[in-house]
Amino acid sequence: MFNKILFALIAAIVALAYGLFLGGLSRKIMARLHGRKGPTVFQNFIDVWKLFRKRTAISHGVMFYLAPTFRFLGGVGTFLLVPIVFDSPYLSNFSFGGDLIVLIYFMVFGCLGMALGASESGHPHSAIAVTRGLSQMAGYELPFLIAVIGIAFANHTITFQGIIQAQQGGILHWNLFQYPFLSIAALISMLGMYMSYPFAVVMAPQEIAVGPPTEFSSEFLSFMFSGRSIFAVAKYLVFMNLLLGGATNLLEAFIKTFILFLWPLFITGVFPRFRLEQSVRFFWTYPVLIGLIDFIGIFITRS
Amino acid sequence: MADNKHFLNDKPEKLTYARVWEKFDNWARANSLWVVAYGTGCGSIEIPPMVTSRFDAERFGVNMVGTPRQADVLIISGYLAVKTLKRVIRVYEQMQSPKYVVALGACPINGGMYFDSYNTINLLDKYLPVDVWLTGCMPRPEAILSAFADLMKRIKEGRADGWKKYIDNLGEYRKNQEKIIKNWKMPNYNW
Amino acid sequence: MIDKKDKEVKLFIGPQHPGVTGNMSFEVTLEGDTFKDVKTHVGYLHRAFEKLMERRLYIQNFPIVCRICVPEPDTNENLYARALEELYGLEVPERAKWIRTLVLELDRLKMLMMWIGGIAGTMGLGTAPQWSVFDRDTVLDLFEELTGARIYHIYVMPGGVRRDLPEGFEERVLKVIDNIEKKLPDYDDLVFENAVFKKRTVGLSKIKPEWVEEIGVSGPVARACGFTYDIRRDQPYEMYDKLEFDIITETGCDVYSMAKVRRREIENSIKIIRQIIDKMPKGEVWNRPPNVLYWKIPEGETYVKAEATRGEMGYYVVSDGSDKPRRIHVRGASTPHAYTLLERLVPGMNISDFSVTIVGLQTCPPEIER
Amino acid sequence: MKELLDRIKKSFKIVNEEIKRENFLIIEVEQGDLKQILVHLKYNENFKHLALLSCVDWIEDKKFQLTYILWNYKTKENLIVKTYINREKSDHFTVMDIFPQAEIYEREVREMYGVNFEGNSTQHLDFALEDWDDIPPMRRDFDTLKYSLENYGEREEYDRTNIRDIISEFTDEWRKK
Repeated sequence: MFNKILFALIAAIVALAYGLFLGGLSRKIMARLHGRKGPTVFQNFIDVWKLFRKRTAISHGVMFYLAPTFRFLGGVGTFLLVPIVFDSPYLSNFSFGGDLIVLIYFMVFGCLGMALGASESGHPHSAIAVTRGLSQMAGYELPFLIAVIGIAFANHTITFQGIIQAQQGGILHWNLFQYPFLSIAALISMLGMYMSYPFAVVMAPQEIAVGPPTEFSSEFLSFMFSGRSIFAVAKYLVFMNLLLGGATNLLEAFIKTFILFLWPLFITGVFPRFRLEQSVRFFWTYPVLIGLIDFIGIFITRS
Repeated sequence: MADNKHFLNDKPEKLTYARVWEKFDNWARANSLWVVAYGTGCGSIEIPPMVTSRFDAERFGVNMVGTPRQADVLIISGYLAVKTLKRVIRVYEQMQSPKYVVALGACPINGGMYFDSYNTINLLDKYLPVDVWLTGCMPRPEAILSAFADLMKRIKEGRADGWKKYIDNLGEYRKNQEKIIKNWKMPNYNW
Repeated sequence: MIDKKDKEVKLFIGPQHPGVTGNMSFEVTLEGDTFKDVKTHVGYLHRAFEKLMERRLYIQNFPIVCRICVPEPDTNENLYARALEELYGLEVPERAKWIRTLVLELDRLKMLMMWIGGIAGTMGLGTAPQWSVFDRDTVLDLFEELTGARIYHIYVMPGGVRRDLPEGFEERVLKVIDNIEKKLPDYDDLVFENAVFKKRTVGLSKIKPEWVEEIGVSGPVARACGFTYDIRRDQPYEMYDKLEFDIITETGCDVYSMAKVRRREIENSIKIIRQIIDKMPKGEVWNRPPNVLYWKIPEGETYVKAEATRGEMGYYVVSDGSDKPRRIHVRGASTPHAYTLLERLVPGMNISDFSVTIVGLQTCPPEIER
Repeated sequence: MKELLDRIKKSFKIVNEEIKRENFLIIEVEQGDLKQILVHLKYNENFKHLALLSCVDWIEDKKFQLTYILWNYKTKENLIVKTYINREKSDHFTVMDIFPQAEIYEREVREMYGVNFEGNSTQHLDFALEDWDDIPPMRRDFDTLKYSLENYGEREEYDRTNIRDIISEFTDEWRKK
């Protein structure tokens, strides 16, 4: 058990570094799309450290302090629930029976904490951005839930282990190919989770200064950054386990998460931003309808 | 210690530790300068070319952020009208230390071509501590980048301490500011 | 501050706000995230230009007039020079007029390229500004070669222009505009035909066509309402009466129509530049006035105007016979847009669309307050 | 342009007029007749577009000159209607009810010259200045250089001679050559 905890912590630290690296890489790729040289891929490490060492002279009450903590813990907690490598004694983290249900709750934990703190900061832009973020979450959670419940029902399990178990043996056993419509719904909702354009309504600089963390400075912001990075990696792992059949060794995990990391990047560079209601309407129509095709099919066949 | 004179107030036993720590922090600060997106004057017309694909400032870690809370650098781009000076002071006091001010053009130095205008200030450093002056109207994007390079050099050497000056002589700065800004209604930001 | 009675938020958008064009602020009343009303506040860039110009010689005002609209200085220089010529009765050589027209069109071209970046950037499409500002820079390089400065080129002088075109300048101009024309389809795909862009802008902030004459809206905003008002044709000022160009109008009355008008304006000015380079004759470029430092201009007043990128730019110059102007009043092209029109457009608007609207109206603070 | 002038002359008293270009006319009217003339020009001659409302300070003969620059979309004609008002007690009326965008120009003129426009409710708002406590700055008797040196100061060890002197001595040797 001690080894398990130790390895989980090591994995969390590696995930933080990996997430920061991926963030810098995405900045680099976007810069190349713009025709620029772009920052170094380690720019995010420098930013996080600089923010961590800046002074803080702001206080808006207790919730204000709790928000970055919630964000960070939401990221780490989500990460600790998801198995990295399938049935390895160490790297399968703390996945247990029914962890899928817990995960669905945990993934909104950070956003809710963020909402609380941002509202506490009392900045009108933050308030508007919080409403946007929560509505957006309500938007992309629906197709995601349809996908998760459909996959769980199809595999007769609500544990990651079971789902990965069911996908073993050949690439065609992956849920991506078993249930393509569910996968499409999940991947579209993934765009919303990663706030890639055109769904980036929460952090809209030209509309509401920088969204929820308008009032958050130095350490708060660095905590948010790192929490967001771990959370991103955790979500990559979730989608890897749900759709791409998990990973049987560490290299495979890295490759699959990297492929999943590329997917929102393909979209984000070439679209403007939706209005909030347009984005939520989009999530509640196309991905839901696409997902329901498989969903109903599964119900008919399996019951 | 031979180079003790560089660290006048540091005790020798804490010297190396403080030195390494400080150097690393300054390196990080110099390599990720976030500029608050506030075009206060003409000079802001050369900011878009600077941050976009021809003179790519982001490769030096120079990045534009929308809120002063998260920014490190405040660019005073050209002359300052009194009405703008009030907002600039608010923006500057909301920024978290360490923070740096870059003044573009000749107008903040001595009024420039607006030396006799009733609405633009002549001497910026009476109201805000300036770390890097940059002359020329307009300063070309290369010139602004060179100003940033100079600022990075000063930060790495630990000489960009305008914010310390501001905190120390806050009363004097306040006196000058309140002299020209009538009915001074501003929150006191905690230092 | 939130009023408990009715859930209204008073909010200042700007002056420090990434979505505001230039240094101005809007005091809006929000209910949820829809606007109830807006009050425009300018003056953050007020440099008392009209006061300073009364204290300076006529020739000393050229560095000042080009700073009245920062992104588009040449229109101001041209207007001021034309006003002085009309008051003094100075003849301009024909080649100088052609060169002035070329400079004006290049100026409009670079302003429009920057505007593409603006309208796309307000919607978060970060790629278009990166490209279009680069293309604008290629035009700025031409200006640098011609006048020695990137932004403020005090090139137009009373009685002509400061110097003739450099050797082989026309070819380089053609190369640059060919390059820009080659890239226009990319901008169409990226911005103007983009599905999300259309979804955002079609039908956004509809202008009632009768407002145009009532408020005095001019320029692309007026032409986006199907209103054919283009000073280049209605009151031809340099060589525009000898040039073939079309008055671009759309009928949508919304931000998308404004965008389309400006998009087609780019092709229009490219066409005009080509014609200018074909038709430009050789000859003298500067009919020098007498010693400008003791240059007295006879009594009189005049109003000259030109079609800037944002609309009707006008100079009202009054001379009292001395060597300093008595009064120079600049008609900022976007003054009615920023005040009267915006106050009529805003109620019921979503906060996401506000910056899109003010960029579509192309409000330019320095010319409103000088 | 001529027939337009005759038509206006038929019904109104023109103090003096000047035809600058073939499509540009300047007329001067009494302050009393101004409103009727503007109404007539907008609705009968459809000069619908008020391009600019400007003010000139003739301090020698104690007058403000108010200038209304109109534009006719149909016949493509410019028209300047100007009138003189008293400088000491500068009372004028608003034309907001005729031209809505005149509100802003009147606000600016009010701030810069202190002309009071009867009927314009928003003319007291700040246009460009904030908390201005001196005489209106665009008046000729307001010395902006003095104000600037008093309030904003100048660098020590920095004597700023009059720019005109510098240029004149420069030009003297220039003209010697």
